[in-house]
Amino acid sequence: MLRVTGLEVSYGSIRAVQGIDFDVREGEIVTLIGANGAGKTSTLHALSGLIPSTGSVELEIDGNRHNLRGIAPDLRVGLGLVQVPEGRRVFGNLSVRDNLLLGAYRRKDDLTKDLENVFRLFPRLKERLNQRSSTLSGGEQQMLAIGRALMSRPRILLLDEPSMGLAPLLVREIFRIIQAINAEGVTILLVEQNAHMALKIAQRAFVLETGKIALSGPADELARSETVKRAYLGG
Amino acid sequence: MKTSTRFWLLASSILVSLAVLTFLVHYRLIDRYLSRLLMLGAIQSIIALSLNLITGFTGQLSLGQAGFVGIGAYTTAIFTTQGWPFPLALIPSVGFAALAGFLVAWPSLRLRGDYLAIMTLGFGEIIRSLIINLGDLTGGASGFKDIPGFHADGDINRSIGFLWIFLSFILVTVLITNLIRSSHGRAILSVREDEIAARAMGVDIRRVKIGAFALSAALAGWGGALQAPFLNYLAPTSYDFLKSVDIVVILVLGGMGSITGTILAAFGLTLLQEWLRFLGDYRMVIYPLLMILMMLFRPQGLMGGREWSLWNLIARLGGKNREVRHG
Amino acid sequence: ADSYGSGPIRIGAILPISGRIAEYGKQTRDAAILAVEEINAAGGILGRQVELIVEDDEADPVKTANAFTKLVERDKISALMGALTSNCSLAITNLAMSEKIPMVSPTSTNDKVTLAGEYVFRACYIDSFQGQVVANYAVDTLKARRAAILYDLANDYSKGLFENFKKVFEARGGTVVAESYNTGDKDFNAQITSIRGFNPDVIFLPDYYSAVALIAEQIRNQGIRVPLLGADGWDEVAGKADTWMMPAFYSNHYSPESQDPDVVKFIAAYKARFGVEPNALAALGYDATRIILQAIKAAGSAQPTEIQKALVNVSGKFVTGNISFDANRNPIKSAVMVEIVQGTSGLTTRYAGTVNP
Amino acid sequence: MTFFAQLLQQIVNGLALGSIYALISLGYTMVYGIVRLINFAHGDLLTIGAFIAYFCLVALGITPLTLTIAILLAMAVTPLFGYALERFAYRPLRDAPRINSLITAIGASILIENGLRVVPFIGTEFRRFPTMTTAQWILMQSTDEFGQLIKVTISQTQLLVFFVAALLMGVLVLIVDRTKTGKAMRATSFDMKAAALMGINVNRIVSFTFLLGSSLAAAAGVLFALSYPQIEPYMGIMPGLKAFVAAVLGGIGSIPGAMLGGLILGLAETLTKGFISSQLSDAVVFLILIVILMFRPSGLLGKAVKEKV
Amino acid sequence: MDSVLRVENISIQFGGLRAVNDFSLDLKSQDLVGLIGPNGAGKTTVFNLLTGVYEPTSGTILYKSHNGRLYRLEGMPPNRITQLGIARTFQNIRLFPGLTVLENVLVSHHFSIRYNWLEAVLRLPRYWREEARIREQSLELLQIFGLADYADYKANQLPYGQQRKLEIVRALATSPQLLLLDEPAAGMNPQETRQLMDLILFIREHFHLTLLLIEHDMSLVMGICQRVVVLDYGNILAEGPPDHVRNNPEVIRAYLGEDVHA
Ligand SMILES: Nc1ncnc2c1ncn2[C@@H]1O[C@H](COP(=O)(O)OP(=O)(O)OP(=O)(O)O)[C@@H](O)[C@H]1O
Ligand SMILES: Nc1ncnc2c1ncn2[C@@H]1O[C@H](COP(=O)(O)OP(=O)(O)OP(=O)(O)O)[C@@H](O)[C@H]1O
Ligand SMILES: [Mg+2]
Ligand SMILES: [Mg+2]
Repeated sequence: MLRVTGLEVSYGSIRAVQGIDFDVREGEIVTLIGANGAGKTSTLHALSGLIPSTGSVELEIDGNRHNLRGIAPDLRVGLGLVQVPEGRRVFGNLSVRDNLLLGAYRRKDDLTKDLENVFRLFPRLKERLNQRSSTLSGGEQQMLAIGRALMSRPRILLLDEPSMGLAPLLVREIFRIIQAINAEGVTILLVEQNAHMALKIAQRAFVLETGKIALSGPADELARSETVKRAYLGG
Repeated sequence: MKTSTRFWLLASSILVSLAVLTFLVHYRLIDRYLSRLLMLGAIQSIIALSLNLITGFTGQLSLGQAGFVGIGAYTTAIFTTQGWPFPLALIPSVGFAALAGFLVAWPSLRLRGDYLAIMTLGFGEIIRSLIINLGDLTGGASGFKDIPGFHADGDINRSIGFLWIFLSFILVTVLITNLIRSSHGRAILSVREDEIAARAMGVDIRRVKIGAFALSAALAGWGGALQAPFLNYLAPTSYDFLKSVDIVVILVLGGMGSITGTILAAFGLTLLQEWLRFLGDYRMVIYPLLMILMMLFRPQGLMGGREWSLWNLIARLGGKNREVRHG
Repeated sequence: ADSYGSGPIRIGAILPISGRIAEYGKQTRDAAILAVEEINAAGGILGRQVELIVEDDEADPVKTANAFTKLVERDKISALMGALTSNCSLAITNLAMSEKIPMVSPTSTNDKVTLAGEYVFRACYIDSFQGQVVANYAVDTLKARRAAILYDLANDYSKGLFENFKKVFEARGGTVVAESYNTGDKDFNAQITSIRGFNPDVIFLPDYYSAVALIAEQIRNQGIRVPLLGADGWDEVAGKADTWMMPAFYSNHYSPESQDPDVVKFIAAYKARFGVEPNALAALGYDATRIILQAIKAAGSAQPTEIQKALVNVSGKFVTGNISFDANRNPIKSAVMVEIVQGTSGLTTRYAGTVNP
Repeated sequence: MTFFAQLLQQIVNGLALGSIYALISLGYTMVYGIVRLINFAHGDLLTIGAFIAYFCLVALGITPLTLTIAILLAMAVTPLFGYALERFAYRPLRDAPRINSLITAIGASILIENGLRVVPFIGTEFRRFPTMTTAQWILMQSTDEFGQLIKVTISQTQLLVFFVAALLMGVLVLIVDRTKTGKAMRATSFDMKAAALMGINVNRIVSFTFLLGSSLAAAAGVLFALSYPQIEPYMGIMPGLKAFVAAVLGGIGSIPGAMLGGLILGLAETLTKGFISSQLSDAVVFLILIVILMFRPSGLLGKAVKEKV
Repeated sequence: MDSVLRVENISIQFGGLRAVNDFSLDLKSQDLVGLIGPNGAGKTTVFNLLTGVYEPTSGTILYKSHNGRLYRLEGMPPNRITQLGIARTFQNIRLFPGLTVLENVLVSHHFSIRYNWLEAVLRLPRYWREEARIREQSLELLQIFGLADYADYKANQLPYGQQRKLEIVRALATSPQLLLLDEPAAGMNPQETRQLMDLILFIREHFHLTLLLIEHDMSLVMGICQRVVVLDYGNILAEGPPDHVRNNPEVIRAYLGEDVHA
């Protein structure tokens, strides 16, 4: 569904991503793990078109191939490629409802079913519908960020550290929800520090080290690999 | 080399260049038109450096800097007209300006960003309004005339003015450079970067801000004080909002937080405006165009927060540790 | 070897060619160009051509002083025509004294300008004279007892006229109320409302025509119909106003309707050269330049100090009247009062009398 | 004139002046609210709007109908300049420090002012803006003890300005608070990158903001010219500055705040001139501003956003 | 008072929200206490109250400084509190982004610097002595955290995890007696978290620190804290040794969830 070849990202002289290749197949959960500063966020930003990059990114939706070079971020959303950014970044000056509606900004059809779907996944949001989103707790903001992304009916969802800063209870809740979303047919590319959990729910995984892919393979295999255990799972 | 050797080397090389320049000016090897522009550039540098302290380093946008300059200029004008020699008049000039800076700092402590900018703008306008309305003291709208020159007996001996102005310029530059490269300077920078974190690291941001405002105003007042005997005549229009904007423009074109950049831009713009004068009405079309193009193609200003390489050399000579910024 | 002895005689002009009042500067400059061209066409003076070097001061005193230094140091001028505004002139009067370069300001009316010393002259009459002319006209001809004044406190021209009008009007037993505003203000309703409460017989508006047109309209809009009075800054106001302006009177340097042959000739030449009617500023610029030229001729030298000596004795008939200098180097000359009247196409002015000093 | 009548008249004057400030600061504050840019050139867009209407009215003659056409034309054409400004001067600087955009804005402002002065058919000379002889409505009338007639009046133009300002404020609030584009505008103002991730075309939203803001500036320009019928390339400077002050007073970014700030500024200025001192009116006005900011550091209606640590 | 810090019944109200309610806490010298609880429970707010960012609506905060003097901290400005020996890190990193890593640390020495601005401008001997001293101390700290090689980098050029460490270094440079860490392990992977745990234990020994830390990573909290306080809706839900808290049904319900592995 998503094929990335030779992707490179630089900030001035810093080469954050140094030519990586990977792919994500339809219906999968694929996780991208790696240490701080390995270039995970940079990769996702490049996929969304938020930062300039070189290399090729191809998106295949319903048998149609799209080369994403030069396509603006908002149009990528239109194609079904949606990101839940690191640090939630909800629109703090808007209510929960408005945040959700903005998620569906490009859509012109009826939204009631999508809203219901979001509320089914996150009943808490329904209770807070008119609250200014800056006053939500961290976990609620994370739910809102995911819910907002779902409103655009993504075909492939990029999640950047969705469990960061969340209470253990919520962490498990979030991973459960990711699986539920995936079960409904949304392909998932998950960036996580919580490698335990990520490897548990993913089918395949890539390990990023200083801008390069160091390891890749089925998630359960990687979870058993000694190198991964030592470097990322803490022994 | 020992630190002290380096220091003396630096100090003496600056003094020698100053002496050579003064010699050239005195014997008119640099003609009076050029020397006048150099003096104007030096005064502008002092004023722009004062703004750099509060805006570039402390991060508080001031749109009223011309007001402080005006205080310094008029105070010197008043006192020297009363017979005080210039160096003595400098004291109340800098003092009053500092006091005004202190007064602005107080209400400004609670304000941020654009609100602060508008507050300083308001203060500048109040000062200008006072200058116009203090009729007999300031000459009001028709300006303050017949201000004694640098030389007591009225002899327009330009090298004395030149010496005063360039000595002041060097002093102010050294003052700001040394201040910024000290713990006090880092405290100032930390306020610019993040006030909450600065407080959490034990920095008394109220003191830092008030101090920076007062010092910035004092230096602006110093620049103004030099204008009075140099120009011999002061008009209130030289201290209005547009003049404050001019100073901001110098700062940004030079590169916020860069001392050499500020100086370069101050001299550069002074000369440029003079050279562009023949363009008449088109000058005011070309000048802003240059300004915009500069921002578009070199948004970080001439120096972009860095210092000129020779300056690094000097800094290395002058201080035993390198504080060369990366970036 | 002196730099004044050979080649063309260089005269400097410092005028606002750009900035807020560029219009004034350009008209004055054009008139000076005309005067120089005329004399060069007639073979120059002392057998030498005259070169006019114009510098733009942007109406900024600091730039004026820069320009002056450049003209003296680099161009070695013999005399200066300028500056235009009093602020700019005041910025260079002491320089003119120390450099010993004679300057003739065409239009700086502030009394203080020529006090700097023997090198500073002007072609226009001064604020105190003009304030007196208008005040006397108000008392004598309009029989006014109560006068309101609305002036620009940030403009020394306006302030000077206000003070002198007030002094004379009160000395002659009248009552005065004054309100002020700042340069560039557009809304005067607050002040006019206050003035309305005072019930004046006349309102004196000492400012340039652009402000005057705005103020006058707001005065009339508040239903005040008393005569409006002004000074030479009103020149050209007729073209910018409508019948509501009337009744209105102002003092001026000359009246374009004058049948004096010098005036007629000047107007024709200026129109032929620049395609527009000259205004009072142009007339003064022309006169200031010709005063300098006459002095050079009389001095028989392009030496600034010689020219200064000759300037003191200049006397003759110019476009803006007979001019000779008093002890303070201010011209002794008459003012005209004009009235704004309805003409064939829009408003025009009518000669309403001459006032002699 | 009795003191009371005088006071009433000054209040009317103040509100009339204030509604002009309000009108101008609406566009100012909206652009600021969305893009966080003090658009110094706003006052100059006002000038452009006034000139467009001027040429239109000179060609057509002034009647209520042509005046409406002129306003609409100015509101339609001026945004092109606003768009160009955004597209070529501000957009490339979006990621640069804010002071850079500020300098560019100042540059753009100087450029427009002086650019217009060298355009042959505009030039430096001021022109009289066509006006209609509008009726004065008498609000109050009586005679004082000396038999003098006392009138408190308001002109049609003054009323027109007031209502247009109120109307535009309403429309603006509706657009920003109620429409989807309005929501996108607010989202963009909060976090541009996140807005792009929602599929919002950020460039289009910012452009729209500028189009709307310039359109408002144009409307304000025409009404300003109608009230003070004299136009020249520098005419926008002072009202621009005052409107900026008004916007800050009301809480910059707040649309009702701009309205309130404008009215307060107009009243303060007029009452100071009328009753305290016209010499010190600027000083007094700025003193009021400073005092208000000391007690309400984010302006009267601005939200005091306390940073959560 | 033999405690370093004694918090008695502090509360704070934001509009209608009582973010912290009747919170009490007692810290003895060199305690290492964890503060946990659901998102929005009020943990960070407690830090903000202790460090003077907010003033409590009611309650008292007593603190004993190095020299044994007692202070009441309510309403004291943050910089004073830091000077008395309480330092903190921020949940959302708040470094001085445009300053170098070294400069970030040097700022923390500002309040203890022994030269005035005039001496700095004139570069008198005391300036040189003091600068050398604080530079040396700062580099030493950076060394401990493996950041010495980055000393000349701008702070915002560091990767996230390093920035978190720099936050700790910067706080340590104020020579605190009590250190408050707000989610130090956020954004770190399990391996990095383990290293961080060792570091925390090391600095506690080395600098004789009393530590209070907020963390959602249970491996860290349960691994190194002697005592854990659980907050929920601004109230203390439970308090005690890790094992005790971990098995508290209330805590499981509100915070940990079932099947916790840590
Ligand atoms: N705006 C930027 N300017 C300069 N360098 C940057 C910028 N953003 C990221 N970097 C650098 O690029 C590298 C990769 O950063 P990135 O944010 O992609 O890492 P990450 O894998 O997401 O890390 P983390 O787990 O900490 O989120 C890091 O070295 C970082 O310092
Ligand atoms: N300045 C403030 N204004 C209004 N509400 C605030 C403010 N600061 C905190 N709150 C609210 O107080 C509550 C507690 O917030 P706090 O940041 O202390 O939570 P926390 O326990 O640290 O949560 P997390 O684990 O998500 O960081 C939250 O509901 C928050 O929205
Ligand atoms: Mg990341
Ligand atoms: Mg927290």
